[in-house]
Amino acid sequence: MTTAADPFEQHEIRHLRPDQLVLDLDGFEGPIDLLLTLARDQKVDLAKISILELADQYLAFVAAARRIRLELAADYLVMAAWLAYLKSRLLVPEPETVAGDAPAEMAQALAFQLQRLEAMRAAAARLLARPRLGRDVFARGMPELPPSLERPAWEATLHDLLSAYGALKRRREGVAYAPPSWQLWSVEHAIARLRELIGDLPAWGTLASFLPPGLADGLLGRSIVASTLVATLELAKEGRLEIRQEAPFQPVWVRRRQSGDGEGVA
Amino acid sequence: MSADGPVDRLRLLEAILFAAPEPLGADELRVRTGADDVGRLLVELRESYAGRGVELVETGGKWRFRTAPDLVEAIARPIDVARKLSRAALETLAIIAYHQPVTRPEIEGIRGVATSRGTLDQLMEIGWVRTGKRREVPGRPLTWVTTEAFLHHFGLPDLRDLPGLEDLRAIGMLDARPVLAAIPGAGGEGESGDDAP
Amino acid sequence: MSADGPVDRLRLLEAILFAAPEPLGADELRVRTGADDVGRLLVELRESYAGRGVELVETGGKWRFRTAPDLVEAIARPIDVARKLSRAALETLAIIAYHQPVTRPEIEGIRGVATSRGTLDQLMEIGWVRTGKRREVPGRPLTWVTTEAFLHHFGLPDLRDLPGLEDLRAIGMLDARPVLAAIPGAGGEGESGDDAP
Repeated sequence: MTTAADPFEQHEIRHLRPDQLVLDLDGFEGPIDLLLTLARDQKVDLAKISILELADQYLAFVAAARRIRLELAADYLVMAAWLAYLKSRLLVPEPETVAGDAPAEMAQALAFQLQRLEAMRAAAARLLARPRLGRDVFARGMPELPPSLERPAWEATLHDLLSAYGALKRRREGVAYAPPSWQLWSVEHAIARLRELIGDLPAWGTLASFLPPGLADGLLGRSIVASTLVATLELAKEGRLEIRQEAPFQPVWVRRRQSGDGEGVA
Repeated sequence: MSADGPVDRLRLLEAILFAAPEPLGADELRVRTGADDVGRLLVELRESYAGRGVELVETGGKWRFRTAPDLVEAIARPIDVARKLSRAALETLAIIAYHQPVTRPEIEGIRGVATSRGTLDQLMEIGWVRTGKRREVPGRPLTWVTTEAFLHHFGLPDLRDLPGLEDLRAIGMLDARPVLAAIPGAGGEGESGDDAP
Repeated sequence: MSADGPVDRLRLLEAILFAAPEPLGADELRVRTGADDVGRLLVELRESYAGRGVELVETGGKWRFRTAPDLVEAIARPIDVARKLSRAALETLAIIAYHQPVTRPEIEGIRGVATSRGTLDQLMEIGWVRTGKRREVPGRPLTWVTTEAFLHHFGLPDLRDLPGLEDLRAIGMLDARPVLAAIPGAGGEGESGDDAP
């Protein structure tokens, strides 16, 4: 990682001599960067670069680096192996049967990679050479704020929007935890059940005896009691039942309404 | 360093005064331009701006550019005054963004509360939502959709770039509060079933 | 107010631009001056400042006054954004500028190294790059583009005015496709994976 004042400073060639004791690999951002610097050393148009010569330089460099300090990042070694392979293919043309890319194509691809990176570096340098605002050219130092006509600017960020939606979703999930209705004993259910039962029960019976066997505890149980009571009231209103209770909190008695009382039943 | 002739010193003086963050006195200007006759140059510069939209003025011995006083009212400009959107408006906007095209009853269904007419009016006035096609169902209710301005304001290249529910979950915006687990008999399926639209 | 004749509209335009803390687009200037021919007035105003210490320039489709570039040494103040930028950041900036919209894997393919997390963050924080549309390929990676602030800072009227753009295109240097996948560090995998900044 270079943090020099001029970021596009060329790497010093003296760092690159394999026989030089100072080998500053930290100055390079990976093997492509090193290759590009070596290629510049050939002092020819990158389009006419000799990939063979470049491979030799790179391999020599890596060999020297390994002699001096053994630690070398893996990608440098991968590149060395690849270049050694490319070199052997370039030197010894093999029959067509060999699988993989043709050596000339591989060399050309590498040359393009180097040219393209070089072009981008040159482009960056040309960008930096332009007159730049705040460094080379300056905007008005004392902008004047003209009298204003106030206009509301609604301040809402994407973050606000997403949190609002998130909160909404959370709220709805909360609502979903209310007891689902199928766990309650509905009045309709209780009426239907009572209609069936009262036919068999001419005498007075307690309300409790009309409750389903194995009455559940908790909310469901309480809802059964409540629904059944409401159902008796409903059937009494229809003229099918009579209800009696001796005193508050005493058992509720019900029986089928005795026939002969005239009133038709809807 | 260029700037030797009187014209160049005049240009330099002009540039320095333009870029200066505060009014400058003749002494400082003399130092920075290297012009001994800075007083004369200042007068010359002032004259070159006479009758233009900008003028060079001296106040309290210091020089600065300012807009011509007769134009001050004409250059008045709208200043954005930050206002916060209400939560109702944000939620409504979010629902329209995620569920569009969506009708008002659907919005209310999702929010669980009635949406005041003012909320949609406000969003429409800001320019973030507009009405879309009518839904081809009985009553043909209007649908609501978001606008280009909405995308622009929230920095979204496209509606598809609105973060999805998965993204929201990843950011932690869907973290559920502790659930009211104590309701007796309400166990079992954590079914929601109320996916309104 | 007043300001009816062409001279007055020119003065008004000058005053508005001179007073403005930021560059202004022709549309806004048309509204604020009430001049239908604001484009012609802008050109006229620019010409009237030619050769002075201050000039009118158009960058990123917006207009502003600024000091003339040849006076840089005389008024330079020691502020340098680039001093803090690493070579990696500058290279990345150039690649985004010339190849946009470009994905992070493509940037890495061109540079031959992985992009460290801070690089794009830094460029985004300065305000020179932002995310663009997602690329419609498997994985839908985010793309990166430059901002208007980038154009303002480097004094570019338009992206087409990037130095050497046409030449680079002509010789095929703006092809962001990965080269041979086999070249180590050439980013041939085309994998996006973690494009999120």
